Amino acid sequence: MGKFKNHILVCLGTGCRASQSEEIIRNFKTALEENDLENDVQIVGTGCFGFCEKGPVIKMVPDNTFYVLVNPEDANEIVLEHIVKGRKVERLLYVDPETKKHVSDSKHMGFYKKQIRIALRNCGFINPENIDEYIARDGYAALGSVISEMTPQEAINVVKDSELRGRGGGGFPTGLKWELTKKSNSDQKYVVCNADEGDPGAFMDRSILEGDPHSVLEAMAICGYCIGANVGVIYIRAEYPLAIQRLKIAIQQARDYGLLGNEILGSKFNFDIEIRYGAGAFVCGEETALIHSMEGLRGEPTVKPPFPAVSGYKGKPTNVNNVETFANIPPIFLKGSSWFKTIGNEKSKGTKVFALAGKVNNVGLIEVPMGTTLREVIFDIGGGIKDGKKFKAVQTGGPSGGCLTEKHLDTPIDYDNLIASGSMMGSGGMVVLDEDDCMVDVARFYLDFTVEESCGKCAPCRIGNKRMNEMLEKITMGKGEEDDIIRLKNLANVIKDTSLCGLGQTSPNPVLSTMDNFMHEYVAHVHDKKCPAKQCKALMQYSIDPNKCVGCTLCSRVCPVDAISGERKEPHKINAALCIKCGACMEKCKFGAISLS
Amino acid sequence: MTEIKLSECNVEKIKELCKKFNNDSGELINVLHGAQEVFGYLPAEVQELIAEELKVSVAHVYGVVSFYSFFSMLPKGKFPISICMGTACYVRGAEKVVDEFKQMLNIKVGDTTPDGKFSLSCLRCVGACGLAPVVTIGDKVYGRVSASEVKKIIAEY
Amino acid sequence: MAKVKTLADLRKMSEDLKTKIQLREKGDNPESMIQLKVSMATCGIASGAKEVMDFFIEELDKQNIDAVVTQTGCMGYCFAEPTIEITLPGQDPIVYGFVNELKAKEIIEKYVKNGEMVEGIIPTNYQTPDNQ
Amino acid sequence: MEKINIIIDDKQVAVEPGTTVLHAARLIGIKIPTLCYMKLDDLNFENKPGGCRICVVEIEGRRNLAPACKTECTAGMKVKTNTIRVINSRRTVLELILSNHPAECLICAKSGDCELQSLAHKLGIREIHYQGEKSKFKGDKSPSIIREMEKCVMCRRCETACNEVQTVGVLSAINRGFNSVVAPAFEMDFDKTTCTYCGQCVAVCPTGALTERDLTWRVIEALVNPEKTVVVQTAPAVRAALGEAFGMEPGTLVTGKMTAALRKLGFNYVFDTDFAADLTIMEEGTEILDRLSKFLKGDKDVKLPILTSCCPGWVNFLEHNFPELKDVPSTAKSPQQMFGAIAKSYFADKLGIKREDMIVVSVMPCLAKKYESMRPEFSVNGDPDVNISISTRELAQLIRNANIDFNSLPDEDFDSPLGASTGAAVIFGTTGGVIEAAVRSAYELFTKKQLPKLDFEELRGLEGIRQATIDFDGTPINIGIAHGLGNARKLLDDLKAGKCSFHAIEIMACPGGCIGGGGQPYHHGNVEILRKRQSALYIEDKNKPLRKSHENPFIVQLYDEFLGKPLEHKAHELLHTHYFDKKKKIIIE
Repeated sequence: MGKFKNHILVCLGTGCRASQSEEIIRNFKTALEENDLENDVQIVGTGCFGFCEKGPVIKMVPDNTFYVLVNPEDANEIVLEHIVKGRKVERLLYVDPETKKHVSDSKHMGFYKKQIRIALRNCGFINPENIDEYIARDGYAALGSVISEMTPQEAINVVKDSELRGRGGGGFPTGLKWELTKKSNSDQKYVVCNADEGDPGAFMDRSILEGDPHSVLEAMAICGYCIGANVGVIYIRAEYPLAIQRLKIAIQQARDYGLLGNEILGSKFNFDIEIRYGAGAFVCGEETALIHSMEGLRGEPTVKPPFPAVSGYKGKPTNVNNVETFANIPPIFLKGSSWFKTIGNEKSKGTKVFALAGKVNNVGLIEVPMGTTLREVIFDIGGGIKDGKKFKAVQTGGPSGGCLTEKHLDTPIDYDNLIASGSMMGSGGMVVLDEDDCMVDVARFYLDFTVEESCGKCAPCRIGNKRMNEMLEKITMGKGEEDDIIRLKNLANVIKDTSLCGLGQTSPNPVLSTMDNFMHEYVAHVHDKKCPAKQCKALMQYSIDPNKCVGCTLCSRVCPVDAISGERKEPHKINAALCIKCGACMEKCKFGAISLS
Repeated sequence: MTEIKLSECNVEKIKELCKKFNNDSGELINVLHGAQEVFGYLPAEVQELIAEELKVSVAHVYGVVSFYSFFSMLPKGKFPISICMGTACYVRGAEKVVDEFKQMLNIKVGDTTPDGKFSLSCLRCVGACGLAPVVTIGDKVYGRVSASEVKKIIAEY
Repeated sequence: MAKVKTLADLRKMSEDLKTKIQLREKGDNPESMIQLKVSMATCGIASGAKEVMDFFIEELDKQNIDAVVTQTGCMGYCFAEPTIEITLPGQDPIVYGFVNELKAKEIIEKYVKNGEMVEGIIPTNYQTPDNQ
Repeated sequence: MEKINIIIDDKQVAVEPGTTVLHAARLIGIKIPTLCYMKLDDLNFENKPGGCRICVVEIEGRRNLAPACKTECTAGMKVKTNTIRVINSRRTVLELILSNHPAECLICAKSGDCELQSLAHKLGIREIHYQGEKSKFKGDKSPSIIREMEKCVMCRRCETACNEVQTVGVLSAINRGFNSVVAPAFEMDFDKTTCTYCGQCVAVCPTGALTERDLTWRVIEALVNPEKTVVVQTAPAVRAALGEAFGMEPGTLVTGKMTAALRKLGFNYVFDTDFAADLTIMEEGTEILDRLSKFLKGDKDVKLPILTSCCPGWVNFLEHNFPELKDVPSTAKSPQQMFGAIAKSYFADKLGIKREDMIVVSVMPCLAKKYESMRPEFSVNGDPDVNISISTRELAQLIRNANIDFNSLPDEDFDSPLGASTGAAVIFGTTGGVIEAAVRSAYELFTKKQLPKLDFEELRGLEGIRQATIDFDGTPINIGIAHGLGNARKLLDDLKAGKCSFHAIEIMACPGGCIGGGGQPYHHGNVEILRKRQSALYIEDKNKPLRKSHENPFIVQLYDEFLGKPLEHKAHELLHTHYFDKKKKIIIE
C-alpha cells in the first residue's frame, strides 16, 4: 500500500456526530472509491475539533483547509474539487465575521488563534480508536519513562513542581493529592478518574475522552505507579455512550500492547482500568458521592474528613482526579514541569479547557492559558455576542459558579480570581448571556437544576434550595415582596455556610453573584414589577399599537385563547386578562403593531 | 408472602446478568444499567429479583433506582423524546420547545402518551451545545429546534 | 497483537508510527517546511500531474526531506502543464512548468536541496485563494 | 494516647483523640443542640449522617460551619458554639425543616415527646420566615405501625435501626432532593414487606413520622360495653418503664400503681402476662428437656438448638429470613397468646361466659404484639384470643385520659388466678431473662435436684451476642443469647455455617429485649434508661418469694384442673403453634 497523499480529518465528536458526520465519512468513502482514490486519501474520524458552532467540521491534510457546516452531500464535491482538482470549495470555508473573508487555514481563525492545546492536544488530530496514532504522538512514553526511570516520589515531585491544580473545580494541587494518597498505608489503593461531568452546558471531559482516551489511561497508570495502586476506575456518565465506547476500545488496545496489565513495559508495575457508570446524578461529581455511587450505593456525599486519600473506594485510600487533570499529566512528563509552568499565570499554571456556549458566535470547546481574560475568550475566540446584541454576563462554573459581568471582562481567568469575583472555575462551563437574559431568571434556572439534583441528605440543601427556588419563582412571577430580597440573601448565605458537601455549599452562588452584580434587576422585579430583560412572562404585557394595526385579523385568528378582538380593517385589542402570553400574535403580525412591554 | 411474577426467560436473563457481575452488590448500578437495557425500564419484579440475586434488600435497590434519574420504573414510549435543558440550550430557548411538546402531545414531562407512542423527558446537556436547542428522539438528534418546528418533528413519527 | 516489552521498544514503535501521521504534523506547521503544490486541473491531470505528484511524495520521503505536497487548482499555465509551485521556507513561491519525473528530480536535487535555480521558471502573475 | 487540648467557647477541655466536638462540649457542660444524631452505646446503634446541620459550630480557620457530631477534635482547635453566625444558621436551618413539616403539633401523636418540637422550643422559633410547598408522601397504616412521612425530617435514624441494627432491610432513603424520604421499596405498605414490626424505627424516630397504631379508643369502647368482660394482662417490661411516662426516675417499678390504675380504668380483671410467662416456661422448658434428652440419647432426628419463640418480632424475622429453620424454634406460643388462649377457655369457663363475651386486652412494651394478636391462627371462629394489644405508651395515654393521678396511686395486687407469677417470669422482660427462667426450671426438672444458686450472672448483660455453658449436674448445656435482630442474624448465620453449636438459644428482636421495645416510653438515645429498666426487673425477680416458674402454685393448679401435662393434648392445642414460610417467592409465569 502506497502512502496517503491526503488525510481528511472528520470530527466525530458528539456534536458533529449529531449532525451526521458519520454519514459524511460514508459519503467520502464512496466518493473516493468512485474516483479510485481510496489508496491516496485516508479518512480519519477524530475527536472534537472544538468548533462545535460550525459543526460538522472537517480538516483537509496537509494543506490544513478547514471546512465548516459540511453536509453529507458535500463529500462528493470536496473529493472532486479539493482532492482531484486541488480547488478549495469556497462556500464551505469559514467566513471571518469581521472581515467577511474566507479563512481556509484553521490557524488563522480567531477561534483557534489564542488557544494553546495541552489537554486537547490530540483532539481533532488523531483517530481516538487507534492506539498507534496516540503512540506516534509519543503516547505512553511518559508512562514508560516514569516507571523505568523514576521512583514514585520523584514522579510525584514532577507533578508537584508543575503546580498543576485539579481541573474539576476546587483547584486542589494535584501533586499534593497524589502525595497524600501515597502516604496512606494500605494493601490496596485506587486511582479514580472522575468523568461524571454533570454541569449543564459543559462537555470538556467528554470531548477529551472521545478524542484522546489514551491520554487519560496513561495518566491514570502514572498516578497508580506514584501512589501505589494497581487498579484504576473511570466513573463516567451513562449519558456519554460514545466516550464509553471509545474508552472501552482504548482500554482493550492498551491491554493488547501490554501498556495496561501486568508487568507493564517489562517493569514490576501492574495496572489495569475498569469502567463504572454513573446514572444521572450531578452530585456524583462530588468525590465522596462518586465513591458511594461506585460502590453501588445512593450517591450521597459524606462529611470530609476522612478524605478519600485516607478512606475512599471500598474504604481504601483513593486518589480522585477529573479527566482534564489527567489529560495534562503526560505532557508534563514529556516536556517537563518547567515547560508547563511557563504557561499560565502566577498562581494557576497551564491551560484550562472551557466549553463556551450560550449567546456567543463561536460555541465550542476551547483551551486557553490560565490568565487569559474573559474579553479575549468571549470576543476574540468566541467571536463576540450573537446577533450583535450587547454582552451582559458570563456564567462560569455551572450551578456552582456565578455570573461575571462587564467589569470582570479584563480579569485574568484563574482559580483565585474567579472565586474572588464570586464565581468559580468549576469544571469549565462558560455560558455567555446577552441583554435579553434576565438575571433573576438565570438564577432561577440554576436553582431549578440544584433542586432537582440535590441528593436530599442535608436539610439546608434539600429544603433551603427549594425555598430559594420558590422565592425566585415568586419574584419572576411578579409576586415578590420587599422582604424577599433580604430573606433570599440570608438563606443563600446560610446554605453556603451549613451545607454538607461542595454542591450544597456552592449552590447559592448563582443567586449571590447575580444579587451582587444585578441587584437592580431584583429590585425592578420586586419593587417595580418589571423585568428589564423582558424575559419574565408574568411581568410582560402584549399590546397592539392602534396606529400600526391595519385590522388584518391574522393575530386574532392565531390566538389560541381568543384574547384578541376587533373588526376587520379596524385596530384590534388584546384582552390582558385572557392573554396567556404565548407570543404567537407578535410572531404573526406583519406590521410590527404588536409589542411587548 | 411476597410473590414475584416473571417469565422464565426473564428470570434467566436477570440471573445471568447478576452472575456476570459476580453477584457483587457493589456492582448494583452496573446490573441495573444492564437490566434497563434488556427491559427498557426497571419494573418492581426485576428489582426484587436483582435484590435477591445480589443479596441486598429490595428497599436498597429501590433506594438506588429512585435516586438516579437515568433509571426509570415506567416503560418509555416507542419514540422517547428528550429535550436537552442544559444551560446552552436553555438560554437558546429550550423551555419554549418543551412547552410546545407538552402541548402538542398533551402530556407532562416524564410521562408517556396513552397510546405508548411518545414519552417526554428533559435531560441535562447532551454535549451538542453548538446545535442548541437540541431534541433527541430515539437515536436521532434534532439541532437548532424552534418551537414552531415541533409539530413538523412529531409528524415524522 | 504483540505486547510492547520495553520502553525502548515503545520509543522505536513511536518513531516508526510517526510517518503515519507525519502528514498531519506537517500540515500543522507548513511555514517551516517546503511547500509543493501540483496543479491538478483537467489539463494538468491529462499531462501527467498525478504521476508527478506521486513521484515528488515518494522521492522527498525517500530522501527524508520534510515537505508538504498538495494539489492545487489550475494555475493558468495550461500550455506548460504539468506545473508545480514550490515555496521554500521564508522565500517567495516559484512556479515550474513542464515538470516530468526527470525535471522533478532536478528540482529536488538543485532547488530544494541547495536553493539553486533550475530552468523552467514561469513568472507568476496570478493570485491563489490562499494569498488573496 | 495523649489527650488533645481544645477550646470551646473560651473554655479549655482535654479529650481523648477521636472525640467529637459534640462530646467534648458535653464534657464541659455545653449542650450543642442536635436533631439527627443518635448513639446508643453498646447497642450497635450510631446514627450521624451529619444531615440535619443543627449542631453546626464555628471552627477557627474553617471556611464553613462544621457539624459538631461529625467533627473530630484536633489539637489546638478553637470552637465557638454560640456566635451570631452559628445561631442564625442554626435557626434558619431549623426554620427550613419546620417549613417542610405539617404544623399539626396540637394533634400529633408525638406531641410533648417530639424532638423537633422541643428543639423549636429550645431555639425559641416564633416565626417561620421561609414558607413554601411541603413534601407529600404516601401514608401507611400497618397492623402495628403508622407512617406519616410528611413528618419525616430525614434524620435517617429509622434507616439505621432497620438496616444496621436489625438487618431487616425494609427501609431505605428513596428518591432524592426535596422528594427524598425514608420508605420501603416502591413505597409499599409495611404489611407487603418483610417488616417484623419490631418497632425500633418508631423507638428512634424524633418526630411523629413513625408511631404505633393507636388502639386506645378501642380499649375505651370495650370498657364501656356492659356486655363484655374486659380482662387485661400486662407484660413484665411495662412495669419497669411506665413510671417514666409520669415523670418518675427510669427504673422505678410501678407494678402496684399500674395495677391500681388499670382497675380504676374499669378493667374487670387485672391479670399479669407474667403468669403466662411461667406457663411458657412449663411448655418451652419441657420441650427443651424433651428434645435435649432425645438428643443426648442419640436421636438423630431431633432438632437442636431449640430457639425461644416468645418474641413476635423475632418470629416474623424467622418466617421471612430463615424459613428453612421454621421447625427449630419452640412451638410454644408467646406469653401474650398463651394468656389469651387460657383466659378465653379456662377462665371464661370459670366465669361461665362465652369466649366471645370476653375482651382480652394486653399491655405490651412491643408493637409486634399488635400484629401477633391479629394472626389468624390465634383466633377461634374469628374471635381472637387477644382482642386488643396496646403499648406502654398507649396505657399511659389511657391513664392520663381518665384523669388518674398515677403518681399518688396506692399499690394494688393483680387479680387471681391469672395474676400470680414468679421471679422467673418477671425477667422475661430483658435479654437473657427467658433463657435464665427456662434454665431455672429445666435444671431442676432435668437433674431432679434443687438449684444451688438462682442468679445466672453469665446470662445477663447488654452485650449483643452472649454465650454460656451451664453445668446441668455433669451435662454441659451450651446456651446462646442474641438481642437485636442483627445479632440474631449473625448468630444464626454462624450456626448454619457450623461455627458454633448450642443446645438452646434465646432471641429477642429488640436491643435490650422487651425493656427496649418499640412500645416503651421513648429513651431519646439514653441507653442508661434501658440499663435501669433492666436492673429494676432483676430487683423485682429477687424480691419475689417464688423465682422458679414450675413452683407457681396457680400454674400447678392450671395443669391439674385443666391442661393435664405440658405438651400433652390440651396443652398442645391451646399453647402451641407453628410457623410459616414467608420468604419471597419467584413465580414463573
